Amino acid sequence: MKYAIIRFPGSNCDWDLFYVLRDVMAVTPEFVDYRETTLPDETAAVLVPGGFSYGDYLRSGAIARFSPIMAAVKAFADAGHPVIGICNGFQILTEAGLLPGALRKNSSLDFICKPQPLTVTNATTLFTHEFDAGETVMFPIAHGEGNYYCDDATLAQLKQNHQIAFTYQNNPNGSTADIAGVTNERGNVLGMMPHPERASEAILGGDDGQRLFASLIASVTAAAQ
Amino acid sequence: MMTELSPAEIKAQGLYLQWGLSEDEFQQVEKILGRLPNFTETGLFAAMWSEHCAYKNSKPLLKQFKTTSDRILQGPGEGAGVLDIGDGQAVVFKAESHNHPTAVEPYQGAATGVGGIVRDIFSMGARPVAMLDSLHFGELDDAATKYLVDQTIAGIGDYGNCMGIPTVGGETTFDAIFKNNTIMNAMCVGILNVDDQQKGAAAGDGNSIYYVGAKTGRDGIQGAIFASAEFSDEQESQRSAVQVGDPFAEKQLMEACLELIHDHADILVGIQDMGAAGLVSSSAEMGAKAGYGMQLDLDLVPQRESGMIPYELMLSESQERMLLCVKKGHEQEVEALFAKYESEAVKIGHVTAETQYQLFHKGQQVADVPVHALVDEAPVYTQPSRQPERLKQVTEQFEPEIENMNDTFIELLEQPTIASKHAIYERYDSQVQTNTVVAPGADSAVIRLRGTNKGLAMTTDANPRYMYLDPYKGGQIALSEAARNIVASGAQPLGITDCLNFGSPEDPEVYYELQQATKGMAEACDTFGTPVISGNVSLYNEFNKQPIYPTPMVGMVGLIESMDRLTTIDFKHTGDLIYVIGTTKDDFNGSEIQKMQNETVSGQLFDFDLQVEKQHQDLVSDLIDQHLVASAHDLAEGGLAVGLAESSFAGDLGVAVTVDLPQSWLFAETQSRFIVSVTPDNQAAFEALAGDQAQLIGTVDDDRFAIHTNGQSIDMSLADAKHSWKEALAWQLN
Amino acid sequence: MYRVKVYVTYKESILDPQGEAVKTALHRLDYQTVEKVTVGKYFELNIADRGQNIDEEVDQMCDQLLANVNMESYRYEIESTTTEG
Amino acid sequence: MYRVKVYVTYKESILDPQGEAVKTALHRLDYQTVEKVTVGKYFELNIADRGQNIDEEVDQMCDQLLANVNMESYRYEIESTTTEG
Ligand SMILES: Nc1ncnc2c1ncn2[C@@H]1O[C@H](COP(=O)(O)OP(=O)(O)O)[C@@H](O)[C@H]1O
Ligand SMILES: [Mg+2]
Repeated sequence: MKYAIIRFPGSNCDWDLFYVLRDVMAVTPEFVDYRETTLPDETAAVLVPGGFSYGDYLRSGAIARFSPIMAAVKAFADAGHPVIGICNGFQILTEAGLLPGALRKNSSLDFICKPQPLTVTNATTLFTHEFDAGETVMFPIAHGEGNYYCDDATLAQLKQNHQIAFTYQNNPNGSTADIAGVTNERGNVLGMMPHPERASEAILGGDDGQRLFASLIASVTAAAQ
Repeated sequence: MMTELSPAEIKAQGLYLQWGLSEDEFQQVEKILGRLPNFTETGLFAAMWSEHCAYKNSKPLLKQFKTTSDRILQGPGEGAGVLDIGDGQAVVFKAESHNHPTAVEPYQGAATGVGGIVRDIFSMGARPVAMLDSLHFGELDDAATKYLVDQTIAGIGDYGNCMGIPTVGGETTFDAIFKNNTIMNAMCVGILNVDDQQKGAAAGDGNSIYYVGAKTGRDGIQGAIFASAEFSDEQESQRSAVQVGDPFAEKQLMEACLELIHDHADILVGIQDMGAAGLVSSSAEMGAKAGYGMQLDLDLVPQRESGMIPYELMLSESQERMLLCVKKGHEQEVEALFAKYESEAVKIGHVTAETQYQLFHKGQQVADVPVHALVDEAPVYTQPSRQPERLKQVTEQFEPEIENMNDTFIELLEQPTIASKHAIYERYDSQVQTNTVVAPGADSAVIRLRGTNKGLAMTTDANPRYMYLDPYKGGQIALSEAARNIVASGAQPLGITDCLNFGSPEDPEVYYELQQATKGMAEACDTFGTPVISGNVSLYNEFNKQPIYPTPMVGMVGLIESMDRLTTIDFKHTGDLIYVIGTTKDDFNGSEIQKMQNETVSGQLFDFDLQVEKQHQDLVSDLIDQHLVASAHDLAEGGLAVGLAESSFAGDLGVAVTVDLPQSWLFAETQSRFIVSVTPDNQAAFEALAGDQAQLIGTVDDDRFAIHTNGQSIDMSLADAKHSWKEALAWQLN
Repeated sequence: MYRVKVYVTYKESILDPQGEAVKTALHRLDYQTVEKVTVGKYFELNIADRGQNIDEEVDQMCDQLLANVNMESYRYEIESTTTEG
Repeated sequence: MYRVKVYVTYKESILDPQGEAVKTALHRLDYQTVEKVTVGKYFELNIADRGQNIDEEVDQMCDQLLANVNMESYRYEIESTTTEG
């Protein structure tokens, strides 16, 4: 089983994810170039890393979503397989329509990098079942455009379908309903602004992030059996 | 559009003077060539012989610096210096100033400063792993300065964040003297596999010269010359076009260059970034270093604007460009590789055996000069020097006026130079690459070396106020403070880079400051065994003839041999014993409290003894070796009270301390001091090792912050003190 | 050739933090008369005339790329110049 | 009241990385007809009519805040509406 990490021009958390998957979680990550049109055989999950694809020059994620590989990612998601987008990955997935809503500039208009206490709002998803519902976890954020927006009708739906996976305890960026991470309706696509891969080793200040990857790995392992 | 004067017109009208070449220098060029230089050639010499490129005023001073150690793989002279750190790896670092561009256009000036230093690092074959920035601004009392600070921070952040290089540290101070002369120094640290190390050299008759990266526009023409001139009110308007940074293009360029270096070493002869004086300095330096000449066809240079003349093409400082020398016959390999990264690679010329530097444009030869004349034959000056009057006066020590200790303490914590800088560093991605073990907010930042049990500690330090009162001792102190920060984190100092930010060297008093500062720094380098492996000189930091305080910035990197030596500043447990290492005296001249109460610093700087400094650092290092300290923090601005507070705030624990000192001495800035905390279990072993160099002053407490003296006490809730310190800067920036 | 100007702004209902920040800054500079500020993006495009349906083409570009219709609205002006594209 | 529209773009010789990025993206989406893209800022302001010299006022705002005259140029349109400010 392989964990496909999609690399766009300007991705810069690609290696961070790679190292966590390989060295901490002991699974097999593989980089996939944005120009590819297919995912590697035996892809069990797709991870879209953080960074500044195409410099985020228009809107974050707006240009990357047209990359050749995105059709394969969409098909993979449509087939019910797990896809996670972190930070710029989240922005790309919303721009691509794989997740509801959009990400605006932070309400302070500044880039913000600091650890954030989050509440695990839904601990039953493919990505979060190793957490306890309502639990507090610490993940760092590092973004300038992480201010989640969706309209009222969408928000009502998100709530009703339990699509809100994580919320901020001290909303740092103005996100609607304190949303830090959401899933699609089916629950197999997760996007989140905070960085679990930066919170997966004690030496870096915390390892809450490991359980997100552990959840994902357990989910795909179970699905394979 | 520029019109090209004829050689005779240039001479008659003295155009070279406007471009910064003196009468004598112009005559020297004439002698070298045996004829009058043409328009393009005059421009080449003006740029290459500017202070910024040729160090013509600072070379004799830089000679004082130690540049050897058994770790040195590359000293000054290349894009950046290189030090061996074992296991086949080396650390590469350099700092660069972008003061003038930042003063003019803070966002782009700061951003392109970051971009430039990053290119220096990857041009050596290293992957950049950390950035630091040293910033000195005017007082935060007007909207213009607040805007400048905001935009500078935004520029640094946006560039580094996009590149995926964590900004892990730096320093920020505020003083009226910097109002019209912002100091923006950026330092980049990279890691290199020793086998990948590169040189900026273009050797081998017929080998290809490649231009890679962004297109050339008219931006920053005369940037190097401009950096070597002073600012004044009248000049406000005559400023060359601002350079805009494109961090995305640079990220692609970096990945392409690193892949070339890593996977195609056999075909790459040399690589250098196009920094100050753009194409001319990179190409001429690469040729001269290798002892070869070159021919360049300027029509082939990728151009963003139409109608550019050779002078403009050669002197443009457009960003995100590099120059490569590639073995003949491997052109396609290089072009294919850059195409993969959507970055341009164009062959613009070739290396020649004769050491002439020859440029062609529209079928005409537009320059033909000996390459060594451009690069190695700039005149070197030792300027007249005179001790400034202020340094001769014998004055008394300043004595702070204190009515209420709690109030004075809070006021000090709220000084922007002392207050928490989180409002600044939280705008930088400090964690990308997932190696940041100690993030901004401590003494040194620490990153781990993945795959080993080692780490690198790094810091930047400058103290313009001490420098102003005594450039010689100030120079020693700047280095000592950097080393103190490194040692407190559990590392051994490896070496330094520096930026010498000064006024005009043609002012004898400024030249004196330069001499004294570099002498002090050089002596301290010897004491700490830290060679200077790279650096940068930024002179002419003046506004209306008022020079800035002398501001040499020291960027130091240290090696943590084993991560179990890692030591942090935060108090760990209630009940731990607090010791201060070193003695405290009534040292107030140049201090933060003098500045706070008098709005400026004055008097003679306090005493400083390098040997004592070294002893105390060695002691702390030994204590860390023996695992006898739970935390360590050096004392700097604001003295003992502020140092204790910083360790308290970091650990969210208070203190109960009693010192047998006059109350005001809590704010004295006597050097060579540390505060350490020690668990009671280790008390006997600690005291046996430390002897009388350390005094027990109290214990770590829960939520009270109390320091008792011979006079009044500081006594308040930890939360109140922390709140003042934490929010003061954010509040003043708004 | 066509010269096209595209204006992209947040939809009415969406708080525009940039606009608020600019308004505050203008007030601080003592332009007290300023009552509301919206900040948007402004694109100028030169598009060759190849006989395409230019309105449709620009509309599609906006929908697909220049604006995020979840939160932004756009409008454009097309001007045909004499120079042939 | 006045409704003011301000357009800020980079000066001719200044690099516009955003414009380049958008152009490349449009080409990739097969809008090969696009020859040049500039990305700028667009402001809409509501300004109360207090009998001030509105042209001068807007000009100053642009100079001081809305544009960075070191590298940007601006233009604006002022429209006077009936509603009293
Ligand atoms: N401009 C800046 N960029 C990044 N970090 C900064 C900056 N200014 C200050 N810091 C961080 O804030 C902390 C305190 O800085 P400083 O007071 O200069 O420390 P010290 O006195 O120990 O050298 C350090 O961790 C430093 O790295
Ligand atoms: Mg310190």
